Amino acid sequence: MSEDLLKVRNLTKKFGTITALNNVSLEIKNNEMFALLGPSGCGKTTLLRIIAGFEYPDSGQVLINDSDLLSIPTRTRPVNLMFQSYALFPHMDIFSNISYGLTNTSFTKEEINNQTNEIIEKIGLGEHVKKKPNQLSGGQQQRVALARAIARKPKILLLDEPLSALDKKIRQEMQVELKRIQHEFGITFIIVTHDQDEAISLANRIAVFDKGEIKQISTPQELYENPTNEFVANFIGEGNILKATSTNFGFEHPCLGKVNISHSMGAGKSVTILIRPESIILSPATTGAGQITDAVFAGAKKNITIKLTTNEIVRVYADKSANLEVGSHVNLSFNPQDVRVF
Amino acid sequence: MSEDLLKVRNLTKKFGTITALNNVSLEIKNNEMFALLGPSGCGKTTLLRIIAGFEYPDSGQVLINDSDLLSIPTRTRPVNLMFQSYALFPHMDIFSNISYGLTNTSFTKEEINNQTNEIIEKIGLGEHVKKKPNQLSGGQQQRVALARAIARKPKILLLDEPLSALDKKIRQEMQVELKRIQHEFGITFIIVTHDQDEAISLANRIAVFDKGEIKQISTPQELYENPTNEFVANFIGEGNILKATSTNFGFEHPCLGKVNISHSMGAGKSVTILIRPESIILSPATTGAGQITDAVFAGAKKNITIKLTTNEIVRVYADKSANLEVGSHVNLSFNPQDVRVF
Amino acid sequence: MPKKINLSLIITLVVLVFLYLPIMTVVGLSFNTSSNSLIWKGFGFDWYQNIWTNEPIISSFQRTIFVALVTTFFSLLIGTTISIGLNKMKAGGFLRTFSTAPAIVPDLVLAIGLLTTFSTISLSLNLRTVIISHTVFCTAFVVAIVLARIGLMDPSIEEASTDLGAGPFKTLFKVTIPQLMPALIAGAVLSFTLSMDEFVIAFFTNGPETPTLPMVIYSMIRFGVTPEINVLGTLLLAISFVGVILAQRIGKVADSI
Amino acid sequence: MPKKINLSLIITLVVLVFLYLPIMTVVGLSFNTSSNSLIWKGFGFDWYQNIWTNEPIISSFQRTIFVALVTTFFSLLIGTTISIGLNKMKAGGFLRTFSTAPAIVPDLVLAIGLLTTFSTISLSLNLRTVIISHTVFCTAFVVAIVLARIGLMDPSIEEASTDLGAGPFKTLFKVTIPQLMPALIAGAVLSFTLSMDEFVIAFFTNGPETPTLPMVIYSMIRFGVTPEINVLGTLLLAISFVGVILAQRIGKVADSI
Repeated sequence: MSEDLLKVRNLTKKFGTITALNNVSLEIKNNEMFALLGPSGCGKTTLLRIIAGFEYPDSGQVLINDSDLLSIPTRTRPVNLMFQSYALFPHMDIFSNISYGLTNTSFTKEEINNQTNEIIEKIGLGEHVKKKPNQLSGGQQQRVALARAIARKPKILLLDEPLSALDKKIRQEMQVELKRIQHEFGITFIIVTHDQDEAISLANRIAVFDKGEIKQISTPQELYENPTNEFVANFIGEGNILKATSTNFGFEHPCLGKVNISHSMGAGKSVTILIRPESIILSPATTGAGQITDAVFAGAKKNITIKLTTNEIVRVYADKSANLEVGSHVNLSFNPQDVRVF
Repeated sequence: MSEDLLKVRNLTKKFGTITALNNVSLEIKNNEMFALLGPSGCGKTTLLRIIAGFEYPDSGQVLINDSDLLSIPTRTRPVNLMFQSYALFPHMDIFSNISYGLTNTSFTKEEINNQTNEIIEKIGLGEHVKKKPNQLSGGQQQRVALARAIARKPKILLLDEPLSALDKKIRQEMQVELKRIQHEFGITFIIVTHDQDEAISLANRIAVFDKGEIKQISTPQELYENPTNEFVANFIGEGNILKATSTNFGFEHPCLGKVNISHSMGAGKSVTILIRPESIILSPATTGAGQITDAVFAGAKKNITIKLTTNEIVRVYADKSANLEVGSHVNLSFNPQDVRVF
Repeated sequence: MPKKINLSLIITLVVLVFLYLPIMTVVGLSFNTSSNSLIWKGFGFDWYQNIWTNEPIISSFQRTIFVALVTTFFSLLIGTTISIGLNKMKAGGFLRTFSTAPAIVPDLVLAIGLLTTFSTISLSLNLRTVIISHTVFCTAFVVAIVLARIGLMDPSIEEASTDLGAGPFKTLFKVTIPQLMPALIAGAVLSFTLSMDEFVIAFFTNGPETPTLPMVIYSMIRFGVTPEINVLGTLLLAISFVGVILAQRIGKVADSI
Repeated sequence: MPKKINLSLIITLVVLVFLYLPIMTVVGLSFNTSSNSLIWKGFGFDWYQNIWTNEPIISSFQRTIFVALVTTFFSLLIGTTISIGLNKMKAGGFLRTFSTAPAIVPDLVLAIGLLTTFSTISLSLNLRTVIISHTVFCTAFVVAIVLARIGLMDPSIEEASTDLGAGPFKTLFKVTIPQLMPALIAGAVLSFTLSMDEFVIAFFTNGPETPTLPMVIYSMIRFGVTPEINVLGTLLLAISFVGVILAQRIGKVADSI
């Protein structure tokens, strides 16, 4: 038995002429917090629904502990789903919602009650057991959805956009809470989200999807620092994407000059470069590489927008005390190590 | 004539038993970008609608260039509104939408056409004049709404949540664009928003509203650095709000010790202190003031969540290379100058 | 800025009076104590009391209630089954339109069709044929109401039930039907009142020995509008309004649970 | 995971056939060349041709179209006015319910009320009284449709018109009415078909010299279902369906403009 809990192999799924998943493969380890991240329509939700059992792929395999998951009926898969809308049963009270999954097992009534009460205790819903879902706040409803989904002790909990409906303060609270519960119950979490902040703040590893394909699988930090393609560079964090020409030792850009980096893509090709806003240092100049078009106070820093002479827009995070006024000309410098070229 | 374009004096408006505005006064200068910021239901929209002429106050005055604005009928006020929903006329093409306001004047057809074309040119909508609103993207629709609202050359343009419906990339573009247009047309902008980022990135000055009252009027930087009350401290930027006891020279907190600051509120009182996440320095300790409960990668920095021994939650921005693991104990230090006490 | 006189309010009120005049006339005259319904003599419940001693009216009333109850039962059962079935089909747009279309078929055409069908299969006309006819008629309305409600239902709720291990029957009875309760109540009340008030179809598909209340009223009116007719009209009206208001209230309560 | 046999689809189809049987019978038999409508002789348009030479039918058909057109005009005018008026009133919940309520009043009750009202004010019964009656009946439907559409309209759009200097009439004709166009078309089509098909109210409020088509069909059916009746039923059905489909299409096109 390998250390991978779930293996997805060459999964393809089409809806009519639309290819939702195109030959997707990935492995998820036991006890991981794994995120499927991508814009809407990228296929991440289709993969989630295939794992949950609501869709069936056209080809490919899904293995759980090296045995076939797809042949297990939806009802009995060792997988549960926390829906984006929570999908609580509005006519049942909180206790009945949470115990619902257990009533579909061979447990006795007493066992069901004990297990339900234990989960209610652990998730901190004790005072709400007799209420109906619409009497609870959004954050509380999410706790109920979470409790209901883990009540059957699944091997994998699927979470569909778990933080998207919550406001900022409760988001931060739930983020810590989800990690605590994952740790306490020892369940592998697969999170589907379109929001990079949600993925980065929750997951150990992230698979970035685009148009039914995986663009990169890695840790949040690695995706930010070493994206392997322009899509990931653009999607994760804020980045300046510029058009340049490759040289034998790096690249050349009209406003940034010749830059030597550790590897070359061969001379004379058109390349894309990525520089993060915090990697750029600005210096005033009488006629510089660009002109400041906007400078916005942002707490500990200033967000500077620069229009290069190539008409490209560059965003830079500067120190809040920096004397950078709208309209002034600046030159840009950076450490070549902080640049990525595709 | 004073330098203030608009003066609001002791404005009060009630809807049934709800007080939407309670004795509100403020002055807005010529050519300012002024934001009315506050949570929903704080009265900011009521003030906007009173200035536009869709509501009438119970008491108080609104003066424009020192003459009474409230006695001017809605139709002829030198004020126009850019609606949150854009409120474009769906059955008219873009040209007719933009020229609509001018057809309600004594201009000739030729003058109307010339002025409309000039605005279409300046706002960059040339290629869309024959299209219907629903054939345009969200960003383009907003440009049409903006063009339509400034076509009558109002003295004040009211903008209701101007960036809220746009996605992140177009937001940044429109933010620069709004500033350019305000500058080019020389119109005073009053922006209503519930989003502090929107207010901070657009406005020169911000009035922070809560429950029908103004809590503070100042520049974004001043609101962030020197909030005068807990509401503003909490609403603007991310901040740690802790409960402490005042001493003769400052305050005392169970986890932070005695801190001396420049002014005292008298000994033994219960006070609220504010420390921004970037002002705190963490140092590892065997048994510290708190324990790290979450550490999230966030590009150039790490967002650390700490649970103090008082059970208070503190958020800290640490360097991304800092060796701060979840579960480890830390002590907190900071420069007393960076603390605000209420 | 003084308030304008609200012209649109006045126009609206005048027009509403015009719309309600005929209905108010029926209700008002039902309390006339005169035996000539067009001459006002005084306010009283005389004719309401007289109605209870009129055997043909009372027995036709009982028949009408019986037909309405049985019709409601079958319409609800059939209509709900179709709605749930249609909802399961993804490409059901065409069938959806067709299952609610009988609601817009002219009564007269439906009546002719039913009469011809019954003649063809030699079914004798009596309350049984009225019940079949009313069920055809009311089912389309039940489908329209229940389908609209199913459309508002979060489809994840049924999926959640399956995800949590419930089989299709448990999901249907424990999750889907409780969700549809407001629509089922509204559909039942509508079927009941439609059947109660229905005249044209009943007239075509009923035998002469078992007239329903609208048929009795119709035969009475050939001799002019009598006070009994105003009383019966008011009663039918009251039942319809009470039904509709009840359906809305129960719907709201069921929604808020 | 093999696909299950779709039981719900089969049930739904069977029930739909049951619902449509009477309608299909009318349409099918209208193409029967036999003079006994219950015995199938062959497919043909014989009876459709015969209808055109039947003077009483043709003139009643013309009367019906005339009544429907005039009714549509007045219902739309009055219904739209009420709807816009009600929308302007903030606390119009009670009046709103009342302006659409006549749509749920039983036809028979409305018919009795109208007849009594006309008798009271000594208005002689002819096409004029039918038009008044149908207008009362159809206005409630127009209000229901137009009010629903106004509810979906962004109220900021009218405010934007005022903000940009337009007066109330310019706002009404340049902004509000174009917005309501899909509802106005739907209301017009519904009024027209309701008036066309309506039998009970016309029967009570019309004079004997000017019968409408449903009245002629009704008087013919006393002698049994004849082939002409099937033809007329099919035509009424066709007009209703074409109207409803037309309204939906135009509504969608108007929406997408």
